[in-house]
Amino acid sequence: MDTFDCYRQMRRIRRLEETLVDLKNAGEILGSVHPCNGQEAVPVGAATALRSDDYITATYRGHGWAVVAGIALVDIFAEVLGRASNLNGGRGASPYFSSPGVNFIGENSIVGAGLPIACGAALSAMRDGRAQVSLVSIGDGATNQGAVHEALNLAAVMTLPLVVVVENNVYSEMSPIAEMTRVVQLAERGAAYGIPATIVDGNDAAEVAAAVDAAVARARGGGGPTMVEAMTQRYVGHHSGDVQHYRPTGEVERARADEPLARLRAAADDDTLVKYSAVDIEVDAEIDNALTVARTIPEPDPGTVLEHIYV
Amino acid sequence: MDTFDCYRQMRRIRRLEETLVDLKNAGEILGSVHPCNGQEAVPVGAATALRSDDYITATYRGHGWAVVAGIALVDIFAEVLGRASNLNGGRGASPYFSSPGVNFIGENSIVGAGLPIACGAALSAMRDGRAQVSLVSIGDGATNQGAVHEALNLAAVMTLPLVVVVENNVYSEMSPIAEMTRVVQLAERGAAYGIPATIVDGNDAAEVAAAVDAAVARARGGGGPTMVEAMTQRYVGHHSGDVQHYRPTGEVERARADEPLARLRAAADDDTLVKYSAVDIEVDAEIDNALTVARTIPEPDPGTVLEHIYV
Amino acid sequence: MSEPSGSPATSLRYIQAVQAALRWALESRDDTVIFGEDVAKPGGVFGATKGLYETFGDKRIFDTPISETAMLGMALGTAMTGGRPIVEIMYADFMFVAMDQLVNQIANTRYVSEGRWTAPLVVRTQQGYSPGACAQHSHSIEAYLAHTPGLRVAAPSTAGDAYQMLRTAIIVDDPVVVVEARMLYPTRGDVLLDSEVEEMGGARILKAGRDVTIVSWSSAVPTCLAAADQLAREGVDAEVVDMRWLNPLDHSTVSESIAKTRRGVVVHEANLTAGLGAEVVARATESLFGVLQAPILRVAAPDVPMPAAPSLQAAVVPNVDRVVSAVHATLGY
Amino acid sequence: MSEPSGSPATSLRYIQAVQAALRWALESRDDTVIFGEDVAKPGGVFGATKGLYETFGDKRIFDTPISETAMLGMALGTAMTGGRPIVEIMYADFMFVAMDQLVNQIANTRYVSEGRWTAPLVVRTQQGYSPGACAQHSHSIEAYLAHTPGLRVAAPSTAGDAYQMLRTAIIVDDPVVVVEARMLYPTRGDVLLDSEVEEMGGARILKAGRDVTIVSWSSAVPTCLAAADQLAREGVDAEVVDMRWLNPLDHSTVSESIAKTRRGVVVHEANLTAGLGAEVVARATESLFGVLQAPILRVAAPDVPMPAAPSLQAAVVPNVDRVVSAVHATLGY
Ligand SMILES: Cc1ncc(C[n+]2csc(CCOP(=O)(O)OP(=O)(O)O)c2C)c(N)n1
Ligand SMILES: Cc1ncc(C[n+]2csc(CCOP(=O)(O)OP(=O)(O)O)c2C)c(N)n1
Ligand SMILES: [Mg+2]
Ligand SMILES: [Mg+2]
Repeated sequence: MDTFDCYRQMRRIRRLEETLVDLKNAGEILGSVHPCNGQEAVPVGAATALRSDDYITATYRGHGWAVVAGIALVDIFAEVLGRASNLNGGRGASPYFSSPGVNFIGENSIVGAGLPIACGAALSAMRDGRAQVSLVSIGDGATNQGAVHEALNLAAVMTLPLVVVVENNVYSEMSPIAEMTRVVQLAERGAAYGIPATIVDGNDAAEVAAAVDAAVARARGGGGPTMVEAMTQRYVGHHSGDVQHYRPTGEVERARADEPLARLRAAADDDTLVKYSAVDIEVDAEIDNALTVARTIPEPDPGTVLEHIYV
Repeated sequence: MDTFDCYRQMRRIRRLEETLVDLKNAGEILGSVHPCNGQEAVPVGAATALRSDDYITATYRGHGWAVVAGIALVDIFAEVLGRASNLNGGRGASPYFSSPGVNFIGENSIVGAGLPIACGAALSAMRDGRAQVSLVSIGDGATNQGAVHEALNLAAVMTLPLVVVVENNVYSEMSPIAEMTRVVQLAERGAAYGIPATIVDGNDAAEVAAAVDAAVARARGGGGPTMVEAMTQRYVGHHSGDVQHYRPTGEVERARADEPLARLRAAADDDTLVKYSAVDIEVDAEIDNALTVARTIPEPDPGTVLEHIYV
Repeated sequence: MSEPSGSPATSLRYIQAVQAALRWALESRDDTVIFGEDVAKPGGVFGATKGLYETFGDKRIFDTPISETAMLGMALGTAMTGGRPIVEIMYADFMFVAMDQLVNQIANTRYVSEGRWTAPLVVRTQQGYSPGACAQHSHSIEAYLAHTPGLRVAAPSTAGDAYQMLRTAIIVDDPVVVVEARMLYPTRGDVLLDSEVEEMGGARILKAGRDVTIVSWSSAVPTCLAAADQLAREGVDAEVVDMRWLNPLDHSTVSESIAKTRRGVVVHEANLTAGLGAEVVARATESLFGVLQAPILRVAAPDVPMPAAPSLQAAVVPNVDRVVSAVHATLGY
Repeated sequence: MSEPSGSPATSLRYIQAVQAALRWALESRDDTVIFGEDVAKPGGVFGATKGLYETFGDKRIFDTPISETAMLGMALGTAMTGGRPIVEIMYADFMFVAMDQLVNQIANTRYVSEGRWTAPLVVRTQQGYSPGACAQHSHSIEAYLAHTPGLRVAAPSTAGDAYQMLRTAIIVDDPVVVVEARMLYPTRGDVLLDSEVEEMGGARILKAGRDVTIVSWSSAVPTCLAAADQLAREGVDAEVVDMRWLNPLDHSTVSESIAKTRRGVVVHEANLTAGLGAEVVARATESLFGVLQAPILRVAAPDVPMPAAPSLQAAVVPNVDRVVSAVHATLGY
């Protein structure tokens, strides 16, 4: 992946999240927003290894995955704003939207629950013979949920074409993962299922891409599931209202210095920086446009509230 | 533990199970019976490491554990026969009885569900400062249940005084564990929680005793949980009515030749065999007496059916 | 309901009817796949899937670990992406270890996506007490299911319905939980193997009557029929309605029947409080207020877990006497 | 209910009242222990446990992994062996991942052991929609709980009750699920901090009236009070009953009230079908048949998952207009 494309995609996600948090703070969004600022390199890197017909399953912190899956910004804005969006018509909102059109199985607001569902997409992939894979992202804390255990074992025993990305941002809401398990790296759990597991720098899109690429190749080739633990940090709160009183002094600052966009900028020469700034301007415009259009979309018609519960 | 005591206790469990299966086949027991024939060395060995105030949690295949916990045979018979027993008044039956008097937290008919509960007993043990431990037995198949995963991680992270005995009898109902997970030994999963795990010959009471003793010592000393995987086999069906069509030719015969009582007999000299036979006669009498008394106990009074639902 | 076809009925046991419907599914639809614990090579602990593995192989039916949450989640993911999974949860009691996938995932899929996803899956399970079975193998769970919008719920009481309703469940694009009745597995009935697949829904009047309407489903139906027989000997002409589908709930058949008899009794094995019987009562009372000659009464298990001892079970499970007494009570108003 | 003590009432928010009750528990009983996700060092995502870790330390309150099944199971095992755990399940929706421990384990413990074990534990959770919250964070789960014999269920609607009922839940030896109402967390009320701990159970008449009885609980109570205000302005004198405890269910207060008004409406945020409202209707109708001037009506969420968009939520959650209309309907009979 070209560095500028990578920068652009990460910047797009970053600005989406920042804008959503602004909207939330302004009272324009009423539900909760769980931004992924700092973690953008994970979806952006991973996506380079995927085909458009692969399946993606994410969590409430899933806007980055939605963007790389190919969902239009306007649809995300509209959905999160509670409008009659093309995504879920406002029924899902920030933490629980999905899109069959781009095989985005969806976000999930029950910790760990996406993994079993992703196994199902993987089963379809295996059955349909088109060598699709099913990629699922979960958090570090989710690895302590029973659903995750059951699904990992099932995926291994069935040799499902599944790629499990554990976004280890070292916190589950306000609790450090280090206090919630005795293993140092969650990748150590792969062995408990016979699943190969790698640890990558989750703030380095290229490193994520390489690991996911290997995992995807393995899955497409019938080799079964792989776990990729991406070490990263959100430098923002768990949700928009989280003031992060639980983080030790300096930690957030260090995370800010090390986040993927900051890294790219730090490594860039002057020419590149100029180009990045040009991208920034383009992305800002894109975001503004998307939001402007989203705001024109009406709220869902209450008269439709009983529709679509059954076929 | 003295070999004769060991033999006697195993024989007691064996004859209990055989008698219960006879009663079931005769229609005197209506619910299901899951005998542990072949696995007796596990509870008998483990119990040598326990104090009477330690907690034991078992599964539906828990009669051996009940006996070593100190529950009288007559109470077990009465409970399983559906009488107004001293155990649970007939409300629990073969797969779901318990006894606070001997800290037998109880059997459980939901696979894996006993482990979280055993964590609770371990938490009480930790809080009460009397260095009790909580021992829990689960089957091989149970290790794929979410509850087991969550509880193992929790026990590890809380350093609970818990001993987890995995009775690996290589089948879950009719399915071989080898087809249900990619790990060869379930003890390999200990590492996923930072729990030390050992594998023992589950048909050798002394070997079980040594491993459980070490685990108990660790737990009493504040060292946290240990997993002991006891390799064993039931040479009988999953429940009394299971004809074991799923077992490869010769497997049951080999299991019969290797079961703990057969082993002891095979290793015994003539003198010992005579003594064993004497034990057999005593145990048979004990069983007969217990059953005779149990049969005199009336059925529970239907007039009490609404009692004891709340305090 | 569709017309019976020309072919003659076959007498099958309930469990064999289930098996026939599953075989039909694998034969007639490539998108179906069956999985669960011990369902493939062993053929199912109750034999519901016997012989299917041998015929269809492990691409169509396979055994899973003891991981109900993973099973239901996988069913959902498969159903969202072109498959039509049929999962067996061995006992209804085990649904509780996987309840999140049912309530928070499967049930939400279509509604929350505004109809963009569908989840055409079937969860087969069986419920109820049996003599000596413990509390953890005796739950009747239909009220938990019926209180969960987004799920369809089928509760067949006969071999014929076990076949027809399971086929319907497989065909429809909504997620359906088919709650079979373990105690009825050995019972025989006429099965129309070659008939058309029926539409979903619809209660059935099993016995017409003028004096009182007895509504039930699942394991309680034979009890109600026996009670109607006994009542007939006393000269009371009871109408017996088998709800069959608990979602959609065929309120109109119930209320038409009670509109005629002006008296009703609802019977279920699940415990009384917040059971589905209350819903039937509340709806029928609302629509028939003024018509009713007596309150619609309920016969259900009292609010206790199921004790294992047969002498206690007999005091919990609705029986003919209790149904007859309830009918007498409504007639005595 | 106990007499208010001499000390004056303190005005607290609902969530502060919960906090006060938890502090009281840790102070007054050595056997209590609190655990849950983010409850100790972070003080709880809603602040219910704020400051307790600092005062009582990690032997009395600690954080757990995201493992609700392990949490509830551990609570049970602790309660069986001398402890008195108070567990927080952050959102009621997450109960479904751990439903087995609630339904098959905790609820059975006392009954199946014929009273030999007790399980004196409290599961605190909070439920209901809030503006923009998704379907997986909006469930009202009381019917699932009330249909499970062996569990006590508390659903306080005021700060005062949040304090009193939680203290009662902690003291009683039955397992109690206390279902708090997230939308009411910021609301203020009078709390009698130094009062005696109340007995378990008992509905409360919040407003006396002669024309109709409106029964509700939890988040629906303020809606019903507002509806009663509006009705009063029209000259309709509604009696408003807050059920408070859903198990034990205080049927006698409800039926005495309806016996007087001869008309009733039951209101809850949970969805209609097989909701606890049906139970209230079925029981009251049975005991008051002949007295009732109209069928007891229900106002509840329609049978859909909760949509996130506020415009749709407004069409789902019971509101004053819907309650008033239902009252009009019963009066129009
Ligand atoms: C079953 C369940 N339990 C608890 C929660 C509440 N909750 C939401 S997010 C979260 C933390 C998850 O942490 P992690 O898996 O590390 O993901 P992250 O938020 O860091 O991306 C918790 C506990 C939930 N949504 N679902
Ligand atoms: C949650 C749950 N799922 C399924 C079952 C049905 N079941 C009862 S025993 C059993 C096999 C358990 O195997 P294992 O853990 O190896 O124990 P074993 O029977 O061999 O002692 C199964 C699947 C159950 N009781 N609970
Ligand atoms: Mg995290
Ligand atoms: Mg086994």
